[in-house]
Amino acid sequence: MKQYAYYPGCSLESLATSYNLSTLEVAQKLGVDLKEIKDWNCCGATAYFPVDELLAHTLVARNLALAEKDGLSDFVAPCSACYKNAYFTNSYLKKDADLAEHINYALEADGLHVNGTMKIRHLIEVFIEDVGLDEIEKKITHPLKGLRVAPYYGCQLLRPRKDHENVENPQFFENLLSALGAESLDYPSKTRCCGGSLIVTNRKAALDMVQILLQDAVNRKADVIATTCPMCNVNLEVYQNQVNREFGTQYSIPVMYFTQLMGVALGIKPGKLGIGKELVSGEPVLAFAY
Amino acid sequence: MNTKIMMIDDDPDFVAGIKSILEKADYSVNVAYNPKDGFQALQAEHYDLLLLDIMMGRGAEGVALARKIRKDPKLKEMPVLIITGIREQIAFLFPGQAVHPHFVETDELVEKPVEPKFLLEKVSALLRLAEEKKSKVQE
Amino acid sequence: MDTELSFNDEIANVMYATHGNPIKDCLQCGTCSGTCPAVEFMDHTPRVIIGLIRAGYKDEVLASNTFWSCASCYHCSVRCPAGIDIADMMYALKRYSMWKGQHQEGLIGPVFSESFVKMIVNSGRSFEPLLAPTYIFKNGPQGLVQEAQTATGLMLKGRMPLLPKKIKGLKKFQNMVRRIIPIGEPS
Amino acid sequence: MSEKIGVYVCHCGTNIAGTVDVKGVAEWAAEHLKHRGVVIGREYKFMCSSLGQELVEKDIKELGLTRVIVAACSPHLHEKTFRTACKNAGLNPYLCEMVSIREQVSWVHTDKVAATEKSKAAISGGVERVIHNEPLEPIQVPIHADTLVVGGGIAGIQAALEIADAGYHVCLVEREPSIGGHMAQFDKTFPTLDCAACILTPKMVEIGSHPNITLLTWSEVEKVDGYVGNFKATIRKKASYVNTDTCTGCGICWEKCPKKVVDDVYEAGLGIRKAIYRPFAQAVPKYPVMDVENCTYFKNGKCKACQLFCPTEPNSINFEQKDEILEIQAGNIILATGYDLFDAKRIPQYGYGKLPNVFTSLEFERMCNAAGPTEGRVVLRDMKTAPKSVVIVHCVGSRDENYNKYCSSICCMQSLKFAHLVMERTGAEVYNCYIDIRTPSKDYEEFYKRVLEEGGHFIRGKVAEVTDSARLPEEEGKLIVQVEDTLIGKQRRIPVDMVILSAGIEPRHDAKEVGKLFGIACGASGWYTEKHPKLDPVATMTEGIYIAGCVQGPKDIPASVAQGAAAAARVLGKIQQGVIALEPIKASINETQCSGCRICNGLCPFNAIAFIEDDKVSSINPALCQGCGTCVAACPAGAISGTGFSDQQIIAQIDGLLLKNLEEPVAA
Repeated sequence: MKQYAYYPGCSLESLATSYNLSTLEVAQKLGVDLKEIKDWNCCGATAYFPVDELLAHTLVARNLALAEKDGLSDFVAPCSACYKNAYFTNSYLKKDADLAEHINYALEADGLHVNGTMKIRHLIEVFIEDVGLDEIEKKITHPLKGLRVAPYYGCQLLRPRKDHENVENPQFFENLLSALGAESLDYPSKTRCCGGSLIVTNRKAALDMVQILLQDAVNRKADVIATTCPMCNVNLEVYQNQVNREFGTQYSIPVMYFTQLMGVALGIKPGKLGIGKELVSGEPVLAFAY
Repeated sequence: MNTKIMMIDDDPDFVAGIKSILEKADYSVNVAYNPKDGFQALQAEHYDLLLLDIMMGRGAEGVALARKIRKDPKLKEMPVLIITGIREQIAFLFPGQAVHPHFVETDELVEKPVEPKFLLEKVSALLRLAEEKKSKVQE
Repeated sequence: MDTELSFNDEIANVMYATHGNPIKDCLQCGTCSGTCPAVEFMDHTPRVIIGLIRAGYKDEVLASNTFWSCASCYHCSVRCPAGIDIADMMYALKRYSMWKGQHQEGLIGPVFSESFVKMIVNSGRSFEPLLAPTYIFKNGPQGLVQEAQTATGLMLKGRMPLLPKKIKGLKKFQNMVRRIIPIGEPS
Repeated sequence: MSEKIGVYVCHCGTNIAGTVDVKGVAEWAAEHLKHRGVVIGREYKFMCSSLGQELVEKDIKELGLTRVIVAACSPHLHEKTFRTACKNAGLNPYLCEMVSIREQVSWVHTDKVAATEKSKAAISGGVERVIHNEPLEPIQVPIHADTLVVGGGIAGIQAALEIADAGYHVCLVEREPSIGGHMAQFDKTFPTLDCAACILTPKMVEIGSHPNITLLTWSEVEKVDGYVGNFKATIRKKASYVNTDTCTGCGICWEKCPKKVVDDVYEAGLGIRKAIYRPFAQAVPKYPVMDVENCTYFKNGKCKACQLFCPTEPNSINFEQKDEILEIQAGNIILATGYDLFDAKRIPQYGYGKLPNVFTSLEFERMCNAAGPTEGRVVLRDMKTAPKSVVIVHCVGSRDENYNKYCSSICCMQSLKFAHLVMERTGAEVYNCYIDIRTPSKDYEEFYKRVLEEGGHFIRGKVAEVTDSARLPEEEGKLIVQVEDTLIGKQRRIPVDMVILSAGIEPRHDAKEVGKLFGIACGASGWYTEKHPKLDPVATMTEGIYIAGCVQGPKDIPASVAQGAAAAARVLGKIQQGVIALEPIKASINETQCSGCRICNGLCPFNAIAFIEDDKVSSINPALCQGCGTCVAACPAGAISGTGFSDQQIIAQIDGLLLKNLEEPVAA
């Protein structure tokens, strides 16, 4: 069984605990060995760069160095922002020898060294590419028949990479949902930003962006929005009532991590997947599986 | 004597001020506004002294550049004077604490703003020191 | 090398390491603005910001909320027909404005960035419950009520730990930070 | 030293003299290279002028010069000028060499002193080289009077007709079942709005019936051998399964054919054809071809409806027909293989292929065509509803680092034409979303004005995306075009019924391979490289191969026609000469040194080297060799040498450049 260096990221310890729970459950079920990186630090999300990009890269590099120390080859992040940061720091380390040298000088103070040799993966990539849809399909016990899912990719899972499989119209999430037996909707705003990084600094803008995503999902008669990132999930779910207050709307649409949907389809008990921790109940989704 | 000073600093207003002070004192001053151009200039020509800013480009790049200079066999003897506004810029990270020269292996570190007289004293002191060091090596 | 430095060059210098100066290639086509999900909340569109930079309107740019409204979604960057990484430019502008200590009154962005980074340097982790007060502080009682309701809801669901986490090797971690940002007592 | 060398240094106005001390250089050469045979060093304002040339001629006659060095621009421009001057004065032209002190010195340096020194070194190198030059005689080859034209679009048609009308035979090869190219798909042409078919079909008919033209449609060139004046092309005439000797083109076969196929080529996917088909009514030739991949008989072994109903005697349908391989001789070749349309699906945010009412420009052209799938009605994908509002998106795939960097040059005018046609036929509101409107040709700006006067809306901004995600009631059921109107600084969401993507044009997908077949190269954007972008736009670096129309770069119909005619004029000029003098700069193999390793055979870009089995050595055909030197450098045995570029010459030139020749030689 291949072992992966698992970097949960700060959100998965608080607001997104259910993402962490469901990730670990599903990984175990699918034979993916996620080994949490010891004593990892925050990767900085989007807030470091305005201060000091060198520091931002250094903080990310520390996590990479910790993972490298474990002798593992794949660095897995469930959070799109963490994933994007790791992906770019890792590639800059390879491209920019001066940067790598300076960061290693800093890491030395922590007894670490980074080479930039890790392969940076998003959790969803590991499930789709390494486990494979056929394998997942084989293990499904509770197909999500008739469940209309809006697959929400968000931004940093896809961008700013340009080499990624079709940045503007990716299909892998849809394919995964189909494998779970769900009906994946043509969700027009699937790669549109949810405003996650603005929720603290520009609440009005963020709520506006969330409202558009919710409305699109409602227009497509979605039963649930599926996400691949804790930021997106929190934004779409926790702030739904604030959106309703702001826009006079009555949205009440469940938002779930793709791992939670996978877990349900794989027959894992909802409680183990953190279902029940939502502010907008995910209960209706379960009806499709059971 | 035509002493050549290189200045690497991204703030054009600050550069203009310092440059005119130094030029009035008969130094010849060249400027680069980012570390990359600065390092290239240092390699292309000999300079007697470097005035270096810390916060440039992506962040505290002056630190990285100072370290790079100290490792370069051709440049390592060149006196480096850091002039930085880092405390103003990001000191909130460690409030009340000093910019510590321990972290930047240079000859001298002064914080912006700099008094013209103080600057000229520092510059000539560093140049003198470098001269003495050189003659010692030759002996 | 020694000539007057334009504002355009200054910004190019802040972002030189990654991309050189692609701002000069801008066609002013507006793809970035048309793509931007937060554009309604910006006082200048991203395209206009690039135009202002090129025309040397430093004060207008620094007084703008545009780059503080950028959500870093990189949609403009991947679509720009001139190959400009606009989102990255927005980061550079944030940096520039932070370092100059010059930005529009009342913005939360700069304060948030400060407290966020400070928190990480002090603990190694970010802690969402601590982030909220920054917002409340800036938005007054109404924000407090909304936030409190949400926070209580989350707390009841076990999604709001009361104590912030700290990494174990914090001391060494901070020494690492000091090698990048040379402030504070040496170890 | 027995040679008498004259050195002439050109000012080229201030082009050279602005950076190089021309007088100083000329004097230096006369003084410091005297011992190498330089007897005179002159400077002159414009060496290429008649007076400049006369200077050289006079010195050859009066001073008895045996070698000439002209230090001026690049030999690419004026080598011929000065070699002719030498010839006029009785000196073998190959004893004259040019030294480039403009392109390689004055234009690329700013330091006057250093540039002057570099000029001296360059001239010194030239002098050492020219000492070793040998008198050469050009090779004369006869020119075959036939011409091969590849591609039957408007450029190829024009070229073929010009040559055929002048009385020479042309073989026109076309890949598709009919000639006509993209122009045959259009309804109206800008800016005059005349009917494309009305002006094109007479030319097509002429091609079909011209006594001097052999038309090979449904055919492709597979191989080209030979050289200017004497090409031999191998052409595959694909089986059409129709005997054209007996077929009358009556059309009963495709009427009876039960298999319907979506026509992706001619109808841009909007219309249906049969498995046996003629692409359009005015097709030339009139005979149908069989689409084997879709034919029921070829797939299942049953049907043969076409054969059953064919009224001719004997029956014209022949299921046993095979591809034919033809070989034709030609003195010159014109490539006019056209362009591909940019695939709008590559920009997913514009929704083509996903949102039904997003159309490509070619689809819209077909829709406008009276003979097209909607008989000229502008309608939505349901094929009945007329749109009330339309956005035309400019620069789709053009002027974009992510796709093609260049301007496709036709899309602005094409979009204006669309705007006019939409308004004329539906009365709909039309919005043009553009980055810049470019109308730089006769009567084009006037057409832009006309569309403005007709009420067309213009929004300066590149469209960010097209969605069907409605936010407001008036957006329900519409396509929403998101764009910044940059002139008024407003974000706009324009709800419309129809979006037309003005897709750019691209080099043919196989342009590179085809270019290789003919020995010509593609530039960075994939278009074929012309010999000179301004002064020789239809010739290529390979003698005898010409290009016309969009193969050379994006252009509209008038420009394509002009190029077709220009290429024909160049070919006719060559034919009229009867013989052609080939440059004697050639490589040759010393058979005694050749080990027969054959490394050189595959490397030669002109297929000039063959292996002689009997002797077990390689041999170079001097008529094919272009003197590029690739084989000379590659030969591990050093058995190949190039006239004009011998090792001895090059080593001497390097010594000269390094100024090793300045010392007086020790007297023997």
